[in-house]
Amino acid sequence: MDDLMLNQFLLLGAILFCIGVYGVIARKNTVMVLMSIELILNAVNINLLTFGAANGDVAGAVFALFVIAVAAAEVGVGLAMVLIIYRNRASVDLDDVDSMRG
Amino acid sequence: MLEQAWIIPIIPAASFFGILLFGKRLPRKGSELGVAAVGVAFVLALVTQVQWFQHVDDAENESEPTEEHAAAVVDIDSESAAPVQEEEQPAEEDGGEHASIEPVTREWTWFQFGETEAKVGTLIDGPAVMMLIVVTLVSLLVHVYSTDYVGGDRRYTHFFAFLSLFTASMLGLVMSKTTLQLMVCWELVGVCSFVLIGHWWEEKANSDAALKAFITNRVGDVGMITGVIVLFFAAGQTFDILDINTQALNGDISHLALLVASCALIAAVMSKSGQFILHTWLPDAMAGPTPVSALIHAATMVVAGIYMVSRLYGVFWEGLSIGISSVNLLALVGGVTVLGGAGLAFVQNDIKRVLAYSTVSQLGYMVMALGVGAWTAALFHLFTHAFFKACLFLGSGSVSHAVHSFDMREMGGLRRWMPHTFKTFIIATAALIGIFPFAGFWSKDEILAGASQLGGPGNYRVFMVVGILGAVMTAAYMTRCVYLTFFGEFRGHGQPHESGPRIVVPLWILAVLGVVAGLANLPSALAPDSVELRFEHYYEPVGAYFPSIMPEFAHPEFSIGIALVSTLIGLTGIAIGVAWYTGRIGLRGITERNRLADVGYTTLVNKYYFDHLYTGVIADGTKGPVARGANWVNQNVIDGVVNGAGRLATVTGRWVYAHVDQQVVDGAVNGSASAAQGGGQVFRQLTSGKVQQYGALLFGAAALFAGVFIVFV
Amino acid sequence: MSNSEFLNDWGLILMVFLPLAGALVMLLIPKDEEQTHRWVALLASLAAAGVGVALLADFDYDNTAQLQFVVNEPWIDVIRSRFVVGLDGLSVPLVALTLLITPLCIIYSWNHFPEPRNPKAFLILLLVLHTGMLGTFVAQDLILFFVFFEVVLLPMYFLIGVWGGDNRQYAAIKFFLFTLFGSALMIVSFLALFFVAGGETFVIPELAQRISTPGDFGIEAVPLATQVLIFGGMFMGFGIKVPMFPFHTWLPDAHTEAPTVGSVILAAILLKLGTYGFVRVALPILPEAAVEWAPYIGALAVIGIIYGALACLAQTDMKRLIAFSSVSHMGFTMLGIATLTDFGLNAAVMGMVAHGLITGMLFFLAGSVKERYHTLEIRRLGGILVKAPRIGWIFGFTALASLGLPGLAGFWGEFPAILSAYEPGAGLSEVTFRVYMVIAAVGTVFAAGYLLWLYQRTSFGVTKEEFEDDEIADVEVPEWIAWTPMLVLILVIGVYPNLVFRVTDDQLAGVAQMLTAAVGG
Amino acid sequence: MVAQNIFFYVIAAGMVGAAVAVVTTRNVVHAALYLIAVFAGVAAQFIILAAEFVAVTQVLIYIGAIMVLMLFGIMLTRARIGRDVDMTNDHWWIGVGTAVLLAAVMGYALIDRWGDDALPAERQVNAVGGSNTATVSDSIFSQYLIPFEIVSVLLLAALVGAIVIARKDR
Amino acid sequence: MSAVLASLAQADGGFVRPVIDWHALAPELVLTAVLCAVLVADLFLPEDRKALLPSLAGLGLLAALIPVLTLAVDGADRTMFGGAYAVDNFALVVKALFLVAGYVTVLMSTNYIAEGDYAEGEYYFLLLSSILGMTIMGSARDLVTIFVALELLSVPAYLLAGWRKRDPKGNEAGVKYYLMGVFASGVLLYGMSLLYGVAGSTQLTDIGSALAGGESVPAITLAIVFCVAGFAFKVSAVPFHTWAPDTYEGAPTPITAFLSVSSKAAGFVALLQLVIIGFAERPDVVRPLMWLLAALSMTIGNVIALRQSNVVRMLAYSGISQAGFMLAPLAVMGQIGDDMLTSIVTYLLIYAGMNLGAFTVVMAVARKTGSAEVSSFGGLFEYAPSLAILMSVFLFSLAGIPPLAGWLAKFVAFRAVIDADTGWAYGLAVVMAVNSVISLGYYANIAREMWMNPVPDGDRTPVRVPVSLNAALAITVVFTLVFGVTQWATELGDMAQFVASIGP
Repeated sequence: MDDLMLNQFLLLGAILFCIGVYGVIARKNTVMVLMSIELILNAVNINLLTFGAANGDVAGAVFALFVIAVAAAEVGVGLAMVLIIYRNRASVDLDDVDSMRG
Repeated sequence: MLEQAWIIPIIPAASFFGILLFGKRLPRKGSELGVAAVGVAFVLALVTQVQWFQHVDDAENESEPTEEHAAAVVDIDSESAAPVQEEEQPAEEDGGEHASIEPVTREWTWFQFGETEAKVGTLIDGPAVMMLIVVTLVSLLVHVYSTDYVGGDRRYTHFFAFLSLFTASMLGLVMSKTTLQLMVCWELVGVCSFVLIGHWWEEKANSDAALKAFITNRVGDVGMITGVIVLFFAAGQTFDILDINTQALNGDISHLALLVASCALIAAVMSKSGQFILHTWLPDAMAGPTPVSALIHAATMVVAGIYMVSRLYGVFWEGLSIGISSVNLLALVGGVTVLGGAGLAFVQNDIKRVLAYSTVSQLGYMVMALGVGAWTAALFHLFTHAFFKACLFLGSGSVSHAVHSFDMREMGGLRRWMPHTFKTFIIATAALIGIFPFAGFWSKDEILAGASQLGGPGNYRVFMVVGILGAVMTAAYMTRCVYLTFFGEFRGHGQPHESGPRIVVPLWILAVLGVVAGLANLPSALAPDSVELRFEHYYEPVGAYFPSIMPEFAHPEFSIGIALVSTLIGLTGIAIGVAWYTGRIGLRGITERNRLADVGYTTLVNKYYFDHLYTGVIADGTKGPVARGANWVNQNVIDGVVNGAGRLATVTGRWVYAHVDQQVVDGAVNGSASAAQGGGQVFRQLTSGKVQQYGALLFGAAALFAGVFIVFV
Repeated sequence: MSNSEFLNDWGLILMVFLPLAGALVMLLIPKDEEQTHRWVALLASLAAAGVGVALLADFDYDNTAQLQFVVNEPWIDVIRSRFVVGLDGLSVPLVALTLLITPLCIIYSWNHFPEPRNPKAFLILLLVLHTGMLGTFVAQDLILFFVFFEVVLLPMYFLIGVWGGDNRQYAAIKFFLFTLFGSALMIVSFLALFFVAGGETFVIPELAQRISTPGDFGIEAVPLATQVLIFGGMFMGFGIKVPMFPFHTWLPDAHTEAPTVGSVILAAILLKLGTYGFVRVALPILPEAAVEWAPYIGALAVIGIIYGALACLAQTDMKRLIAFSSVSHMGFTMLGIATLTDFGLNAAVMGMVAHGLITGMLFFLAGSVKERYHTLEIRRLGGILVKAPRIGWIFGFTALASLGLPGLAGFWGEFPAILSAYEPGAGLSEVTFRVYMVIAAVGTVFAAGYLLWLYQRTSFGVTKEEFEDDEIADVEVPEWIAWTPMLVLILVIGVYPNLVFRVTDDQLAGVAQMLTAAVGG
Repeated sequence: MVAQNIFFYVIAAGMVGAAVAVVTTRNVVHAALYLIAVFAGVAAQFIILAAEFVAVTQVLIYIGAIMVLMLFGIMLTRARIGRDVDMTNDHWWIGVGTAVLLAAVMGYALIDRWGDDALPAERQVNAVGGSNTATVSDSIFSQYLIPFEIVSVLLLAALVGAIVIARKDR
Repeated sequence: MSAVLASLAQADGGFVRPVIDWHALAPELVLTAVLCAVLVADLFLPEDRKALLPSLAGLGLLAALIPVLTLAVDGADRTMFGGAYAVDNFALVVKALFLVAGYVTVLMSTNYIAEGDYAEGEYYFLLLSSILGMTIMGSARDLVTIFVALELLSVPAYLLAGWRKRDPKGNEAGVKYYLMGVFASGVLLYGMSLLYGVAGSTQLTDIGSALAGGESVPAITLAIVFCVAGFAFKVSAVPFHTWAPDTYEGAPTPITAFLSVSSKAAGFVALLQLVIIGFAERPDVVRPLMWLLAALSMTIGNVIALRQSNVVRMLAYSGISQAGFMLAPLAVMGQIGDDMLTSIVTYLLIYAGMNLGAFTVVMAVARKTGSAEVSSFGGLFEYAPSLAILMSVFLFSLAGIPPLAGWLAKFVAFRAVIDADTGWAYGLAVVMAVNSVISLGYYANIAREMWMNPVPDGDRTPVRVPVSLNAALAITVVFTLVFGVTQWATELGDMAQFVASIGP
């Protein structure tokens, strides 16, 4: 193994992605869920840059930059939602947020 | 007028609408309209009659020179190996007899399918003319009679309206050119009978009777429809009666088709003409007003079946191979009916029901006659029977008018109060029993003769025996009927009285006809040429469309033996009554001399003679074996079957509706609906409200789809 | 001449859409001016009828097989659907029937609207229905046909659901779902047909040509299996509408619950859409498939005849009984169609007209009885003839007509149907159909049975004591006006059936020949 | 090269461990800190992939901005600082299942497609006299101009909206 | 100074200034201008003049429609950035759809927002930015652009969904929509990254050619499935539908309408671009996938809808099943040519009209009854006949009863599917047929309430409908009626073709 394989990055990304998925499903605290989402997005970024490097162009990098920017925006929105929920029900447990169903 | 015959049914039809629309406003509540219409129809019928005679005579006169036809006929005749015929039918007469008398026809297109045209029109020939007279005459008399009889009835007007409609449809039936038209009128008369039987529909019994009549007839109509359809296609898509007959006789139609058709049509005859086993509606139909019974259920409508057979005789002739067989369905049905009907007449207490069953058995005679090939005899009997049976019915009506009941147990001794009714009734009875020289004698005699002489090997002798038996029974039950009604003591209440002229006059007219009608067909043996066999001469449709061109077709010859036998038979039947009657007088003589004996004997008489003669001789002698059995069968089996069928249908209907329709069929539908709802309930679990489970579903589904497609694509 | 020019170009369109126009006008009139609404509705329907009469007068009866007054305009190009309407021998009787019935219904409901009254909505729906029905009978393009075919659903749904009886909502939705199910499959088969025929046109005659002679249009012949499947879809669509056993269960409910006028139109015209569809669409376009299906259709038809009759015998409700009698009667019509013969088809069309008049009339009567006695329980009725003799007599007359009495219209629907079953069209088993014939003939006995039994129980006898002393009005003026034409027609057609046969025959003979040709006969 | 590999695996191991810790630890703040570790690792990997600019952005935005936001969120929602008994809900096993399934599918797909592709040794996109950074900027302002402009609107919208939502109105 | 800049620019010749077709960008530019204007105006307008904001927003949308029309008249297909951004007929049609639908949404919102105490300016600002995202989505032919546009139309939507922030249901709606949205974009991004990896380019056309040929390798399948899943979430197709009912119920009704129409349409637009341009050569994956999604959405959406007692939730599920109908033609991709695109776009146009209309009536009724329960519609026909009639029109149009527009939509869908003439296609057609019947069940249920049931509380005071709602109703009902009997909808759908449509 003298030079870098594409797959080691991709698999790393995949693993992060899956861990993130586990996080968003299993975590109770909404903020934790947001963190897990970030894991997912980072996994994607790794993919993008890996492919970028492999293809030898910068589209991947650019894409990653956009993802990062968007992620920032989303986190902002998400935290706003967390706050408002917290304000209305004094809890950030997603389990409690199920007044509508069926 | 032969051309314009269509006018005749139109007139009463018009009067039907007339009466319906403004009958109520007329002074006599519309009856005058009906009477007038039928009167005119009668006159026109007479005119037609006369013109037809001329037509026939002309046909003969010009048929003399036309050799080839005559020749043809002659050589047919010569090889027709009926020895009977050879000797007693002079050749010149043959020529006359067999000169093809073309019927006068007229037709219009009714509607067409593609190239097939359904026609409607008039077919005027012997039988038609004869029926025209019978129908219009009896109808006229009944109309007159009814003005008195149903006077003051709440539906007086409607009564006459439907009498008119009936007359119209019956006339239409007799002059039908096509089987389709025949069928239409056939149904129409059925409806009229339905309406008139149910005339007093307030009592359920009456409406029941009406329904029974109509539905039983519908059963027969299945046969009618089938027969007509089979003939229609078998004869190359035509309804035309003449065509069908001709083709049937020329062998253009397969024997099978003819057989099927005639069997089907026999079913129709059974229902319409009250033959066993579809006869049960006829006695019930007596629920209707008596004039109706006289007109529809004795004189005219019920003979529609016989008339239809006589119309399509070619079909039956070939289909049942009447000419060469010695037993066939038609004759069989007739024979059974003769005996069955007669037997049942014994056990009735309702005078009209007696007459009804007697009608049944008389119709049986006619059917039997047709079955054995005695065409003329059948129609002749139809002719005479119409008069005297109508007379009997009207008589019974007159009686009931007097005693307000039809139950013979509430009558008796009426001869003192109702001389006219009595006399006419006696005459008619004599005619029915067939006493020389009354009408019935001649016609019945011809039938017996036919049964004995016609047909293939061995002839139809069986049916002659049947006929003779029937004659005995007829005599017997009529005697009983007459005795219970007119002799003995009056057992009813109130003061009986003779009916008014509008009732009596028709009675007399019919009675007279009941005497003289028989003279219409004097056998050649007994009469000069000028008057012999006039009926046969003028009314038998000779020509290509009639079996007369077939070698086997022949006329029975008057045989003195049968005549005597039948007369004796009749007399025996009466003898019983007479003997017993005179015996009663003798006894009364004694009682006048001896009080004690008087007491003893009167009781003895009133019990003994009555019981002995009535119960012992008549009942045990005849009713016992035949009638009681027949009656039991009739009430429990046949009637049971007929009514049971109805009840069965209803029950089945209920079951099907409750279990199949509402549960299976409908259930399936509603079931699927609720299934969908249930599915909805299940799938609602997907949206549990927990967003993280949504997420799990999202990621999981994505992964799952990806996996599935990776594997399977 | 310009007059007939105008008729040619605009006659049909006017006739079809005048009622709709009337409805739009009524939308603008405030709700409480009921009198105005009545008149507008009546005039609209009469105007349509007037145009219709003009058309029928101008109609060339010597070649009824020919489409006349054809209007052929592009409509929805993208899906290759054109606006094609035209009259021919098959349409004329049904159009005439429709034009007759609707005004009569409006008159009948003149001053007794069912609860909740609201004449405005009621009449508007009636007019929309009118347009839908007329359109269906003149449309010559499958899509147009389908649209009109479906347009009638909504108004009828509301008529039943809003103005109906106690169980109206169930009945209404059942009617709606059943019919929609049928039409959903039907449209699928229409499309399949469209594509197998080269995806060029929806116009019925053209499609027929394309299927019959694919060579001329450069498309490959349609395999029989495909045709049979497509026919199956149409069968569902039309069969449910007819309705054929076992798809009939919506009918009794709908009829029983619907307001009088609703039942009348349902029985008189809506049911005909199904049978008409068979004759107009299914048979000409897919003759071979028709031959394949005919025995089964015939079987279902005779089952329907007997089954409906049996169900009738079980009914305790007058209206429901009449409804089931429809199942039985339409069985005759379908039998006629199933024979694929000239006779049979003629019988079918005659059967449609006759059944329309007669059963429509029966429902009118049922409505009037319900209005007077406030019940249709057969047990509670009785002696109508005593209380209201005229109604009683008319009822009797209609019942007789309904049981197929010769000399009245009903007979000409039944007898030729039975007749035709004796010699079915080319490629059909005679034995099978002769069996059908006998069964159908037996069915006539049942018909007499249940109808007369109904009549006996309701009209004969004496009035039940519960109605002993309340006043039962006899026929009223609007009823006279509404009924007389129907009664007269029942009689006239009965006496002179050629009124209908003459119009339909050429057309149907053509169809029959097509069917014969299809099986290479 | 080998150095890079060692470098990679060390960091990767750290990242995975930290990530697992993020989704398992019972302490919110610890989770946040572990997340920072992951982000840092990601930035390091970017360096290996010769995407310096992205790496820098990663550090600036994620660690500098997003994580701070996160911590603010944690504070504002007064989540208990320190161990919290139930940070994972009862349905965690669903998570496990889903994650495993995903991992299987992804792993198979990736290995199947890029089983033994190596990254090019020279990962600089050789634009004329420029570095990746230059190329990135070029393409952002030419090829990806429109997304770039949109993102600005997006950020504005997110900002405004977040404020409106989160704001306590009087 | 400028010289320095110039020299800098010279320094590397790598940068070539992109050519920008301003006309092609005009609609978006107008929108951007308007949304900024709204934001600013909101700052300076006094409380009592806020009513101007909706008018401003509405006018802005109509203004943005003008360049769309001019472009349509001009007719030339325009592409920029090497095909990353295309203004072709498809783009124009969908842009017009988004703008008009947006306008109706504004009309719906006017009174609703003004009367509740919501932040008004920001509301319209976010609404407009979301619409901006959609219009850009119409032209995006490049993964990055698609992604960013998607986020631009989603993020404001998340916020708007949670706009009723004092109402716990409002928050719940927001957070659920937000989280699911983010999950979906995660999946989508991963898929996109794989696509980029496979194709080496973010341009759809390149991807299309890169995916062409041979068997699909797992990575490509994975990428396709993930991308489709990402947008299946947007169009709320089963099993990615779970957010829809809750969000619809909790969000402000105008936003619900907006989500159920515009954002669903945007999802379809993206999906169409991806599938028709990008995945054109991979029917072996797309067809079964779409078949599955369509069948599931139709059936499950319908049967659940049967059980709903809340009109809005019912409409949500009905929207899910309608999405199934719209997906159906994709299940025969590549077998029927352009008819597929035509049918879907037609369906979108018609669906927008009737669904917006239905929601408008729901709002109008809620103004009186204050509830969206089915029972609250009882006896509507008695006291508000016109509303009842309109609602019936929309509902039965949704059910696909001729001659209302909905039948044409369903018809073109049927037509496209059956055109394929394969066993699977006919199977799908039958599923569609059965479902169109089931759907009638719940649509007619509401009609039943309105026409056949008594007023629940006996309160027969007529409903006062503000002018803006009337306008919305007028627009939608005209569309619903006219599209049904004319060929305009289908013509538009037929017109909407890609400039770079490389599908067979």
